[in-house]
Amino acid sequence: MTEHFPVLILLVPLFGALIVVLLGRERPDQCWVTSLISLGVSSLISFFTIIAVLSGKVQTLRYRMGGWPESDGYEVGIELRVDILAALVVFAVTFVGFVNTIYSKTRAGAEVRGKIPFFYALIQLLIVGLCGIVMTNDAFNLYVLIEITSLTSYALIAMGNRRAALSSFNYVIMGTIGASFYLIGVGYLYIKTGTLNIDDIRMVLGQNDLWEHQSIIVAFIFIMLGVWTKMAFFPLHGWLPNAYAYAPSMTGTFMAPLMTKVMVYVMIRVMVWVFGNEFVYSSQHVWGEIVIWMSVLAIVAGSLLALARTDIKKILTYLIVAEVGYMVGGSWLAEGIGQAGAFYHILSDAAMTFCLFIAASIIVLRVGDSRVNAFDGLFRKMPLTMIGFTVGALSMIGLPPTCGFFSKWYLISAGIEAGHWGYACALIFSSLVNAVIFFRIFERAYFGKISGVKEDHFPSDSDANPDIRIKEVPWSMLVPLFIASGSVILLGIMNRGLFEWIQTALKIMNT
Amino acid sequence: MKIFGLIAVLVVGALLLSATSDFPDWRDKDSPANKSPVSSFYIEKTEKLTKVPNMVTAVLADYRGYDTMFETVVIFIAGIGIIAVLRNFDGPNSSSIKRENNDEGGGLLARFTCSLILPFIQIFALYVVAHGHHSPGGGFQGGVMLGASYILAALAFGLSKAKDIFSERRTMIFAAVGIFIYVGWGVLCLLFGKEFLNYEALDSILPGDAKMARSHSMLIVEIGVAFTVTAIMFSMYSNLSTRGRLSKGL
Amino acid sequence: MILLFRKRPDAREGVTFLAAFLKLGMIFMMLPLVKEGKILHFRFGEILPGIPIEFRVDGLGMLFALVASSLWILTTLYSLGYMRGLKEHDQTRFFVCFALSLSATIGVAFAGNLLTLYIFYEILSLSTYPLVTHNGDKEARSGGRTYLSHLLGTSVAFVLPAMIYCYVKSGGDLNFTDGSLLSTNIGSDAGLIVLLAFTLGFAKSGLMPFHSWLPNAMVAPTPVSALLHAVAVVKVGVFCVIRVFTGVFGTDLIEELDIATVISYVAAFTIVVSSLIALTQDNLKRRLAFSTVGQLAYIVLGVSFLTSNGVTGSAMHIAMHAFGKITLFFCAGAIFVATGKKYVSQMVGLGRQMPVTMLAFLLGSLSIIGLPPFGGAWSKWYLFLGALEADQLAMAVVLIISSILNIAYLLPIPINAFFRRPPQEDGQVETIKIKEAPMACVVPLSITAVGGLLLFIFPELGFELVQLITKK
Amino acid sequence: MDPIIATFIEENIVPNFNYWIYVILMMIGLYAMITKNNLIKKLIGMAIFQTAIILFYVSVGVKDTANIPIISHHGSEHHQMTDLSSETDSTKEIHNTIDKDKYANPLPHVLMLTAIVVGVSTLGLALAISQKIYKSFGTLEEDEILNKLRPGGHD
Amino acid sequence: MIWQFDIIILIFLVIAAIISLRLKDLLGASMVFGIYSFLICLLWAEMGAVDVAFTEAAVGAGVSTVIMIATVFSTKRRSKD
Repeated sequence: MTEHFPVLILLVPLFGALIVVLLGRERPDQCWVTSLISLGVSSLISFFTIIAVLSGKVQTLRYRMGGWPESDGYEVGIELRVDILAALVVFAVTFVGFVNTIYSKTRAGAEVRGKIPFFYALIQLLIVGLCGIVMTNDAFNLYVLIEITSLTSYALIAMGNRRAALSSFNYVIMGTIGASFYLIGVGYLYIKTGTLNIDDIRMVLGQNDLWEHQSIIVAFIFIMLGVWTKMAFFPLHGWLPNAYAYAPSMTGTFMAPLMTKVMVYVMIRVMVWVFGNEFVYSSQHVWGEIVIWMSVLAIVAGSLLALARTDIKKILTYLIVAEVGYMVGGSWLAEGIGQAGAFYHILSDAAMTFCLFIAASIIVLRVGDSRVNAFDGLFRKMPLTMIGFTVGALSMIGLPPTCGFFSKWYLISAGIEAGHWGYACALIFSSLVNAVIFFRIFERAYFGKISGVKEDHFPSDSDANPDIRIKEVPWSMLVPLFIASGSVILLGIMNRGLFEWIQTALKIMNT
Repeated sequence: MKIFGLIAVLVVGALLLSATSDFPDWRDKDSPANKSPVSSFYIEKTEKLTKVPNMVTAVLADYRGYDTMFETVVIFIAGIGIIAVLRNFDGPNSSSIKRENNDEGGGLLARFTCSLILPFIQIFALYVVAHGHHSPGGGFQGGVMLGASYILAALAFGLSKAKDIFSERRTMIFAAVGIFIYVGWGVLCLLFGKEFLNYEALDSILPGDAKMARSHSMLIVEIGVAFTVTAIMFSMYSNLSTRGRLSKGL
Repeated sequence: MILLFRKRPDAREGVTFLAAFLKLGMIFMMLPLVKEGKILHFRFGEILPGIPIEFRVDGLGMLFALVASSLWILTTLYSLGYMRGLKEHDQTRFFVCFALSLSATIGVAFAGNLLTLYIFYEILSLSTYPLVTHNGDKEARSGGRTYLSHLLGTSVAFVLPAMIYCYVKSGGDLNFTDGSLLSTNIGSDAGLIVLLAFTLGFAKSGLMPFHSWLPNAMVAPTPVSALLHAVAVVKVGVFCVIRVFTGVFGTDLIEELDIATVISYVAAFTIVVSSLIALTQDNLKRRLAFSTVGQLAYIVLGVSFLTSNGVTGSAMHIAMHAFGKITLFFCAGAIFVATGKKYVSQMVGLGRQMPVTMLAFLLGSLSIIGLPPFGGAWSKWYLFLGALEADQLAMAVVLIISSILNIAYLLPIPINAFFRRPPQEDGQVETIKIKEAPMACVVPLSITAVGGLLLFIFPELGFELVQLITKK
Repeated sequence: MDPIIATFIEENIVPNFNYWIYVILMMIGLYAMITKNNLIKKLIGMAIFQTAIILFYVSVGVKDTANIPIISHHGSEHHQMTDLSSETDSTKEIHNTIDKDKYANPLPHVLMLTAIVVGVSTLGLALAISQKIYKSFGTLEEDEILNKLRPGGHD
Repeated sequence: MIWQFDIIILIFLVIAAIISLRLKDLLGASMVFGIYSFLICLLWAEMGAVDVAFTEAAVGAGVSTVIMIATVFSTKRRSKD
């Protein structure tokens, strides 16, 4: 049974989506239940996949679609490949999807009025696409799945208000450029190697020693450009903030933790699996330094842009841009700890972004104001939500024992090991800026009403005044928030084990 | 902006052109891509292994059937995405399609011609679907033609009449059922103990040996694709041509 | 063991007392073991490769923990009186954060490696933030902002990279050792940078570039500022600096690299300038704050001599200054509670009104100045010795000057209070009567004042503990 | 046409011509996507961009000796390129073993079928989004939309 | 497989693309885009990719043109560039 896990993870939400569409608009509750069940089951399966992969006997699950054997060393069919890294990311994706479905229970009716079945179908297909991206071992199949995720996210974003439609259109343009660049890169690889299976491409590149061919280099550059466009790496980040800020809140909480992180995973996978370290980090290519400096730029710019915003969702989206800078820089630093740290940051960043977005959307929903002064006095008005928010924020700042601290630790130490001080300083700088941002918010939330805020909106706060206008939200929103913040802490506590798994997996790959 | 775009485009083009220099020549039968074991395997083994002369169909529906499944899903996503973006169901005539009397479609001549040619188009579409094993074509092309025939009907007789045949609900059901056929067939292989989409598992329930089973399964899969594509193409048109109101066509 | 107290959520007074006494008792239980010179270890799970959360009780930590926990009890008692007296709001939150910060202090005192130290340091910063901004008005908020921005900013900006640098250089090991954690292969300049990063990064020690949080934190209610400035925060800062000097670098390495002089110059500069500033302050608490800055610089200076006497002096000064300064703050708070006066200029002739307080103030200031028969004398004596031993006469001179300055800015207050009549406003002369602060305020401050005296007479315990580290 | 020129072209131009044209088309499409002001124009550019990539892939799979990738058992009418002498025995051998040079490489075709489908899906969705934009902004010109947005900052 | 055809069609392709992007009339642009798709379909038939040609004829020249024209009709026909 174990060997079928990878495909089952994909199939369950796929069927869920179909069922949801068949259910139709008349039965929204059943749509919710269906998607909840399907995503829950698939996250359960992916959890078992982690166990199976960890439990020694199958280090790497390979699954041949259609059962086509390889013919003289080449895969003719499409192959799924799940090692511990993929298993971890897949579990993160499905789990976030599952928790987020719980969250969307009460909001769906309000935000996407008549379109609940389509919403849930798109959500589940998005999860399918992301899991497929992570697991597939076929370069072109990766493209198809990227397009699936892109189409679902265009639709999901465009379900919002008119600003959302506009930003979704920009996203269509940028996303198509990105995916097509990736496709061009794959084509250049194909024209030189004649195969599409990632391992085989690596093999052929090694055998025929094609490393220094211009077309291979161009292929690498274009794949990188495409992936960066999809992950909103700094100069190409233009589509992200508006798209995530104006989308329906559930969509934001679905995509913000997942999309960019999965794209980072794809980048690391292409760098390590397809081209290999000795090609990527080889000294006669100039790109290493350039990319790291670009990521430094991304970190600084993202932090500063976030600092300049007053809309909480905008702040968070720009922080995502900065975090992408972290991961790109980390994975380009060096083979060992840098890649592993970047990978660990994928998980931790997913957790804390998830936490922050849920908390922010809850607050925006309750207070009805998305600017920062919506937070005034919230520690008294909605303490539970603020606790969750605080955990996420502390992790964003990078204070122990949250996972943000440890990922920063690994990344900075990687930067110091590689002797790349600019990167380390950029990390420090951005965490300082995060501290400023979030403590500004805490101050408002802590001291409540200050000058310049409408009186009616915020009753004068002190514990002498018991009547609190803004109540806590229902459990279906709080539980996901606490799961998210708990996972932030949990990732922080068990970072050592995770890190060792990641490192061993990367070592296996590089040898 | 324009200047910036121009510069970016030029840089990209220069990169690509610089790479074309060490490509193998066009039409070179010994280029790595063409003499690689993969493609030669497709060319030489396909008929032996699947009894399907049209390699494209075989590769599409069998070797890379997993891709094609997701390709169908992409179409599906586009369909429901368009509905999700365009329709607003909380309008006055939310779920039911308003019938308009002035919705006459094309003129008399157009309607006459269409009533003549529509059956042939549809029959040919079905032929394309079914005969994809031996001639160009397959589920996708046939499905598009079938959908196009409905679009033609909508153009000629007015959208509302076409909607009577093919209401939105029915469109969605068709699309979902198409993917159900495809994925379900793969899952059937799973249940028979082989890998997903490994049609050889089904030789016990299909006539002929394992190879014929592959061939038959491809046909079934293509039919599934055709379902989805037909439905989605039509709903795409009917939504886009009416800004999601589904009231009056072009 | 200490973690046990952080778990305690309820912090009403009874529990606070209970916790305080338990903690003190526990530390006393550990005392004899430590006095025999052995080092206790408690390790918890590793959180980073090679780095556990580890507690390590040695002499220095012991001394610090003793001072902190014993003073905590008094502060609690005092704050009871204070809070009651002023009917502050949010007392629960106040005591919770109070207990938290103290536990964090003990955690720092017993931290076994840099990471643990860092974690508890951050916890301390965060948990004292609500205390500083307790009043919640605009002033308090700005004070809190500077407080947090200085402490968090410096610790993240300097300590974290320096720590990671050590982690990378020392091959994944951050445990405090009696020798040196870093090997000498790091160049002198790199070592200097790292050392500076540590010394400035622990901004709680209030060295000159990053001292300004301290006066600004004066907006806090007085028990808090007593806690901050006498016991917890600032002492944690200097304690961390001593740890880094002795535990991470090791005096030998610093001597080899010859990078201590910079630190000592910074410290000396801080001493003089802060004393001069203190002269100009009229708000009593701000004046005390600046004197604190100066006193802390003593400690750093003593360490930077790298001589056993210097270190002894510093370690002793932690205790001595703690007692002295907390007395002064208690007095300031008591005056505020009783009469609502904040400014030095208002305190003329206050001695008749609250003699006990003023007497305590006198004792405290004498102890700070370092005249025998007060505890301060010992520490200053040893510092002085250290300076001579390191034949840095300039530093010795600085010490003397600063002591004179101390006299200049501390003594006038009690003298005026006692020997000058208050300005006569429409014949209220007869209305001057004994009007002390509530008992709960007066008792602790008298105890601490006497404690300053006792520390002069029985300093052996402190010495023994300090010997444990300096004799190596 | 003059045979010398013909051979010259055949040797120097033809081997790369497809790739050049594909790059040119791609640049046209990309330029339109980036700089055009009208959303529909952007989409047309997008379609051209995608077809350019498809052109590249299909050009990869072409062989000068080959024909459509459908195996023929009476293969005579398919091989216009091969001269009659070789054709007879080629048809002979086709029955037992299939000469892979006689058939174009099917893999790129399959990939491009998928790519076309993806392209049309993206196009449809993008058109839907642009219709929604038109519904709420009343125009499809980017600058006008931005002007409309500027006065009322956030909605 | 005759390269002369190939070259000629390719040149026409570029011309069609440029025209369809230059036209101010969106309806005309869509028409020219249909022509473009048809040319490219010819090109693929010529390259031996019959299935791709078939699909392109059905999708590119058929459906995408139709939905594009539908959109043009339901929105604005003139464009500034």
